[in-house]
Amino acid sequence: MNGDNPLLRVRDLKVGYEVPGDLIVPVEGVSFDLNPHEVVGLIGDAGSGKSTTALALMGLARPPGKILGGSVEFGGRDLLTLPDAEIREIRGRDIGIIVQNPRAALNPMLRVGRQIGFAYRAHNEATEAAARAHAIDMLRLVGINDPERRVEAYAHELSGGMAQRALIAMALSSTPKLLIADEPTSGLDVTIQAQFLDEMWQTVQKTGSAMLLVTQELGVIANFCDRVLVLHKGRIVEDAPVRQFFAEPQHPYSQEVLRFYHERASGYPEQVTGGAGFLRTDALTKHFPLRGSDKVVQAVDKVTISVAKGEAVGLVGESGSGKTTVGRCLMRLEHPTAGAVILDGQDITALNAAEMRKMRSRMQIVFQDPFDSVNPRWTVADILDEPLRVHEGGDKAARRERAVAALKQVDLDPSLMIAKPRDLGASTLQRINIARALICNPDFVVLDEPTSVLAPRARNSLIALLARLQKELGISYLFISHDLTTVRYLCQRVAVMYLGQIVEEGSVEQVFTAPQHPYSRALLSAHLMPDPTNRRVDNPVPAALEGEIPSPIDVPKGCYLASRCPHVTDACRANPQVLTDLGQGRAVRCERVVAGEITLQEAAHD
Amino acid sequence: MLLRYITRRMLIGVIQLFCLVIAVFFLIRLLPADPVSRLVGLNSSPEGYEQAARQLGLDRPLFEQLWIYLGLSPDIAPGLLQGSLGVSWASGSTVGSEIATFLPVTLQLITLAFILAFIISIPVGMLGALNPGKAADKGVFVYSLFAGSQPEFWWGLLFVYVFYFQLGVAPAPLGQLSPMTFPPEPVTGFMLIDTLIAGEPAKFFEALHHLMMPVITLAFILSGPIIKMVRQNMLRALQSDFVLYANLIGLPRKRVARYALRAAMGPSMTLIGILYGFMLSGAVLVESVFSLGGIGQYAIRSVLAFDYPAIQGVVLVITAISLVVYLLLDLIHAAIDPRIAY
Amino acid sequence: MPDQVQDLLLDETTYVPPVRKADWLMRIGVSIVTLVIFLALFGPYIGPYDPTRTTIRIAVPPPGLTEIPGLLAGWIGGTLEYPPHWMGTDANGYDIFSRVIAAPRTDLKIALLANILSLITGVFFGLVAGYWRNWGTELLIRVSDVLQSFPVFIMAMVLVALAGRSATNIIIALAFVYTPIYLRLTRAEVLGQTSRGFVEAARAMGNSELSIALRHVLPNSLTPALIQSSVTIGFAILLTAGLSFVGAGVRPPTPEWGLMISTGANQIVLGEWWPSVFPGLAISLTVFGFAVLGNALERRYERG
Amino acid sequence: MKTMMSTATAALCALSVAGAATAQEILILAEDVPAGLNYDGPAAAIPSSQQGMVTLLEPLVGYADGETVDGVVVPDFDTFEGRLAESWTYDADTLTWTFNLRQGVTGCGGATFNADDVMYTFERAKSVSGAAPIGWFLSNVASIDGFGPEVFGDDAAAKELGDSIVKIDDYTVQIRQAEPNALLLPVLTIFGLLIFDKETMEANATEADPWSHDYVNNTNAPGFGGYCLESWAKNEQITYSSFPDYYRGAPDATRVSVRRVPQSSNRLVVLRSGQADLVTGLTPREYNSIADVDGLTVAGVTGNENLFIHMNFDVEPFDNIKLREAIAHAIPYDQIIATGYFGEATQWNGMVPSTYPGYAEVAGFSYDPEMAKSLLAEAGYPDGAGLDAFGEAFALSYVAEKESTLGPIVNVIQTALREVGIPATLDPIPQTQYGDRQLVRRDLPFAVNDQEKPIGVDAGYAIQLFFVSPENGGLNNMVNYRNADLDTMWSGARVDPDTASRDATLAQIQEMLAADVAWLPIVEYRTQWAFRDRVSGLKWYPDNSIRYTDLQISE
Repeated sequence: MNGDNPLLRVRDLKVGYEVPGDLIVPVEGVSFDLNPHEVVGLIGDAGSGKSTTALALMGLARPPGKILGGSVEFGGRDLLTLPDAEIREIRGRDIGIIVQNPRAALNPMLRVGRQIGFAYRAHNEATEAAARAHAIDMLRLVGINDPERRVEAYAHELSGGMAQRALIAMALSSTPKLLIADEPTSGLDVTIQAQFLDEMWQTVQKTGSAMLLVTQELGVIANFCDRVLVLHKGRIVEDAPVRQFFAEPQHPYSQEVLRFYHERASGYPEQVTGGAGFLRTDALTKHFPLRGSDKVVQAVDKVTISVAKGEAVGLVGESGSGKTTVGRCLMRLEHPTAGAVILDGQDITALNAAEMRKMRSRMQIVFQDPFDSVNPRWTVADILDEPLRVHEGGDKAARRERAVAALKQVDLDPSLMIAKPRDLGASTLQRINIARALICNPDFVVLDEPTSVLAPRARNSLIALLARLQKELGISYLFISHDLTTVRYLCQRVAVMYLGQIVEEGSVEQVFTAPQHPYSRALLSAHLMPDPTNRRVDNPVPAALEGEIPSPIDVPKGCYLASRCPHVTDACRANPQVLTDLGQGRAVRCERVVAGEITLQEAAHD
Repeated sequence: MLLRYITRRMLIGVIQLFCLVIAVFFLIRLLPADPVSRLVGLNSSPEGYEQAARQLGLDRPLFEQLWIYLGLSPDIAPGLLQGSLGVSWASGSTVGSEIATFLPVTLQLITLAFILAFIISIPVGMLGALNPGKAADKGVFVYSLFAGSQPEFWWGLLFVYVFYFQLGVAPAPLGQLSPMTFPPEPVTGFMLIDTLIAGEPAKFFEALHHLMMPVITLAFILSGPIIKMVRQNMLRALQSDFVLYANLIGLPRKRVARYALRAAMGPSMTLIGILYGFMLSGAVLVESVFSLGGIGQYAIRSVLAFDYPAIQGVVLVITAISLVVYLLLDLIHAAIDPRIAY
Repeated sequence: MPDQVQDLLLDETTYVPPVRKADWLMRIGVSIVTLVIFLALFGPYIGPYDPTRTTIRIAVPPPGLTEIPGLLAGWIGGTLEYPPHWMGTDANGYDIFSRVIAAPRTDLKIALLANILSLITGVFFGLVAGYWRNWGTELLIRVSDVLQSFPVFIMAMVLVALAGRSATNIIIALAFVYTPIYLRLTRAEVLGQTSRGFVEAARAMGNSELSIALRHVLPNSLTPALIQSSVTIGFAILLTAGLSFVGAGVRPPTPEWGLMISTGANQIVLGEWWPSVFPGLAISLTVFGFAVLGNALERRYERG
Repeated sequence: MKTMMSTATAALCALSVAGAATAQEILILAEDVPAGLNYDGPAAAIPSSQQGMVTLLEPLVGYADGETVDGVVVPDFDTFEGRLAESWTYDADTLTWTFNLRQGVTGCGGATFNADDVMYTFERAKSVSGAAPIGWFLSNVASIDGFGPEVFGDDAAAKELGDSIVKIDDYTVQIRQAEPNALLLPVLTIFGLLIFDKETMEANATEADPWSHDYVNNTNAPGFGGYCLESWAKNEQITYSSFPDYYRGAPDATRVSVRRVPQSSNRLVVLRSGQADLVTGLTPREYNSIADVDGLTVAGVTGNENLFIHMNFDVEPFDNIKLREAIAHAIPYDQIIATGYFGEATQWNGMVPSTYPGYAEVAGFSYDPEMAKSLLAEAGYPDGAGLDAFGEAFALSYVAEKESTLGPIVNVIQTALREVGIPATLDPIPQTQYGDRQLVRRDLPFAVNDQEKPIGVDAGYAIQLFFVSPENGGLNNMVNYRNADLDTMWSGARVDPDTASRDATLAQIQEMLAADVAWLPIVEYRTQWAFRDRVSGLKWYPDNSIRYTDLQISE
């Protein structure tokens, strides 16, 4: 695929940093070419050196790193040997970059418009007013509504998606020949991510720039890129056109990454029968009072869900949908404002503190951040011993044996018993968290986004472990996630939450194949399926939502989705929607769907 | 919004001051002596003692004394509500007027010391931040640790010995002016300003000369924490994502430098406020070495004389000034950094 | 800004973290602190004179550099009428050297005990106020705020004047001054810890609140306070000396550096430098030693 | 050292700008300037305030000059001479004194002195409206009729002057005593009964403050003295200009500035630099250091200043006479005189100042550690065994502000006491607290005191002040010494009109006190001043304040 006259030619790029007595080289010889107008994906695990490489292309390294060698040829000149003033001219003018965590990359003390203006004027002769006008144009170009107002905003006043757009406006303000996008959507919600990538892709097409898209999401690669570079252990191990890559990955690492994607085709988990309502909530509501105001944050609004014995129920939604709060209320880590949580016929919201403590041996939770969930000063043995000590007491040696068994159960070696958390990786720690949650043989476990901080590979194996454990132990899961792929793999049933309410509920198959509620549809269509044969950029995008999720403080009167829904009517805006049972375990909160007014489109996927 | 914030802060400050007044009021009344004996002096008969106690209001019940002090019994004597800090028992003058003569000396001293410390610290701190790990940075770092942990009164004495006694380039540590010089009519209380108002430049320079050593002493001590802070904040700013991004987007050096500097300024404000507040009373040792009649000296004198109204007044005024300084610096911080919401 | 500075400013590709710098510095800190601790244990016994008994020789200057070898020889040979005053004597006739090395017993004792006292109370209240948040602990914070907004020096003076000049009272006064610092530090740390996953996990596991506070939150919230204490010990020595300087410190003739400086301070304008300079040098080095040590610990902690 | 000094001095001179001292102007450095000028006000007990009062106000009578000792004129305490009163007569039958006032005396305020001013002064004293009614107190000490404790009651009439002091005509005033008392003339010399200028005082009175206390506390003390107040900044400086019409002749120094320089060493520095003309309150060591400096004079006189150890009879084990004697023999008097006073003191063999009328020499103690040890054993504490039980009792208190003077002395005492086995420690406490514990609580167990100078120049007054039990008229019995015999003898002596028999009784009392070690007298030290050679004419007064009118300035 390498053209004869590449835009960028990278050879043997090496970046490293010193630690006491050692030199660590995360990027140890990266070579590739980039052609004009091409969109190339750079994929790799966390820590594989993707971001470091991206920065090094601009001649920079994040302290304490240093560029140790190699060349980055751009327009016939080696950027790494250019004097500072000249490379500074190239940065921003010829090569634009956007980075992850956009809000931190914006100067917190300057209005966005001024920053874009500075970036523009650094490379173009322009008056301040002209720069401002240009900033407004750029913001409009990247899809920001009301750019005249947004130029006056500060970084902290912008949402993540907005800030990323501002960054793109800055990066593209001088129409560079190359745009480097370093995980631009990490931390963004699914719908926003899709929207943003669409817009970025379109903008790049309009400006005629080439793009290097750094990511660890296969879905992003499949949908937006022409070519893939796989970075593994500091080197490019595979360089292939997208379709070829997905069809026939060459390198073992690529094959492993894609394995899960290939296995996935094997259909949906079997539905469980019996034991219905083993755990259920009854109109669970949680409001948080707002400091210095009599308003409340309506985090959870009359949520009724039910998990059968041995069943895994997925709870999906974007950040701010209240799904985590539901999980915390189930565990009584938050006390619900109203409603009941009934486990095996017993309302746990009515238990006193001592009874509740006893009850906790029957229900457990696994949190999102594995590092944060363990006491950093304790050994794995201490960590695993704690629930046993609290609930069962007894002989120390016996408890230790159980801890060792629990480790084995999550496929970890007993030698880890003496390790401390800081010596362990995220996926190992998450397994220890799972082992800890299961050690007292609970009936029910809340899994609160347990895979979200893991790299795709680790994510896959953890999901497999969870599925296996459920099968072996017959426990019930409430699996909270924004990642539809994992839900589809692990869960029998799924509930979709939006702004504290459940908007749709049904079996995974029902919801994934034929989503009813406009929000579910948008969510599913925004999900970037790792399928290069059906690229998002090649098809018209269906059922897109506009704007962003409203504040849970001043919720709309009628349908909560009204401000974003493409099917909205005046009635929607006026009438609160109710969750209506459609039979076969399905329910949806949309009167237009119930009335059959919204024609069922072909499901976006599968 | 701003106004509401200021009002709210002032209100909290007033409440804090009120608590402070109450706390100090009762605390000092636990003191193991009262100044009555000092008043009666040679006439130590019980009658004399009672008379003096009555004069000071000490014969009244404690809560009545508090009431009067707060200004809730203005028919007996004006109190805080009437803007009066009471009358010093040691001198018979109003505490307000006494503080008005002592306070400017300290304010002048520490403000000049802060300015000097800044003039030294910003370039030195930046020198460290810009050469992390290099010899210059090490030097800066050790200096900041050293200067920040020194007994200032001892350095003052040392300077007196070296610059006055040995070299003769500094004046004797005898206060704001040489004893032969008649001070100008106090208008603002700030010697440097008053000499100018009086149109006496010779005295102005004399006052400046007399301030030289105490200011250098304090600035030396202050430069420790300030350099440390400048260096740290600058380092942090230089390592921040947005400075990196500013480089990535190809902004000119000058612009990036300005980004970093501004980012380093904001968080410095809090420390400056705390240091300034501390120095209001902490300068007392240097005042003492250089015979400057500042508020700290007044405080010591009042504590040693068990002069209750004066102690209360000093604590109240110093704390009030600290609170105002904190507020001002918070406002500056908010002006620099839009993330700080009121 | 000069261009050169800008160049340095943007030399972003080269960076060495400030982390490992100056380990020699830490060694200096450790040596100073060790020496001070040694003197605190043995200082009062190893000087040539009893540090609390006057001699009849008033304000004798220290020997000049050239006289030292002769004196040393005479001293060892036992030909001297009396042991040499290596740092001279003060206006009261005390041997300054014996007092300078005896003083750490007083200074370090006060600083250490004040620090331990405030550390314990500060950490305790910080834990309570950070972990159990209600109007009661809110009030605790406010009280501590009011305490902290007190002018430190005046506060310590009032307290010492109130209770009399004694080491115990100075310890209590210093503890009063430092407790709010520890309270704030610990509370901030506790606040950070209580929202962490492992605390939630411990709760989900069925631990009681007390057990969570003591087993999980407290051990993870101690470090900043412990690091602070090295710095605080240094500053406590400074404050003790400062109090002595204004006449609110320990009683004479207790050997204490601040008191010694203060005894000599008056005469410095007349050129009598030695009674003040030697004890001041001792404070200067000691506090610097503690500051260095504290800083090294802090950097070690930040490194993890 | 001297050369260094002069470099510094030269620098200081070079830097000083507007030099104030022209021909007849002088600059004095003192520990403080007056904090108030009101002798019934809160600052009255402070010596630096008294200095201001005696500068601005004149007494009715004063002492005649006596002999000149070491260049300083000391008063003849047996001879009074008129000041504002020109002459007086005493009628022993009616206990009435008739004062003929001086005519043609004017004050800075322009008023002419007459009987109304005297009446006003006594009215004001009896009103006891100030914080510290010293005027009343002195009148009471002198037994002026009507000046009893009843004035502090609620009866407003008791606070009015009544008929004990009457104006006969514009230049004659009569004062009646309630009983024979030799102290009337002595108290009239004291700063607490100086005469105010009624006219100016009343012009500055307010309804809330009819006796002008605020005015005198903070603004001026109008009287008929040799100097007028020119400017006054408390804590900083006070300047007086001479009053050319002063009835005793225009003072030689036309302008006197007193500047506050709290540290004695700093005062010394400025004096040595030649910028100041006169300084007070140096330490003995500092005086000694300039004794031989050309151009400077150190003058001193054994006046009424002394140093003693106070042991509280109410505190164990000081109630034990053997212990007190042991302590008395453990004190190295000569070493104190040498290292504490550089020879400018003598051992005090008495219980009242040796210069005062009625003083009787008593046998002094000798420094004898062996005897001290054996006395200690006799007291029941061989080698000090058992004394530790008394804890803080052996904390030797002294006024912290006097550290630079007393430091060398108390440290010698502390070392010497421990030498014989007495576990002495030191406890410097602030002046105010010291005063409170000495005067009001009377609970100081063990103290060194160098500031008791009976202002009434009379042995009887000194004994009343310090040794008579409070029930019987004692005023400042800080050691709680109680001796019924002494009280009886003193009551007799107080109203004894016959000087010889009175002196005999007083001498007997002094013997008793010495035998009981009521105080442990250590030394009498010289009151000293240091000044440039251009200043002369200094006289000593029992209040230890300088009268600027005495000073002669030469070029």
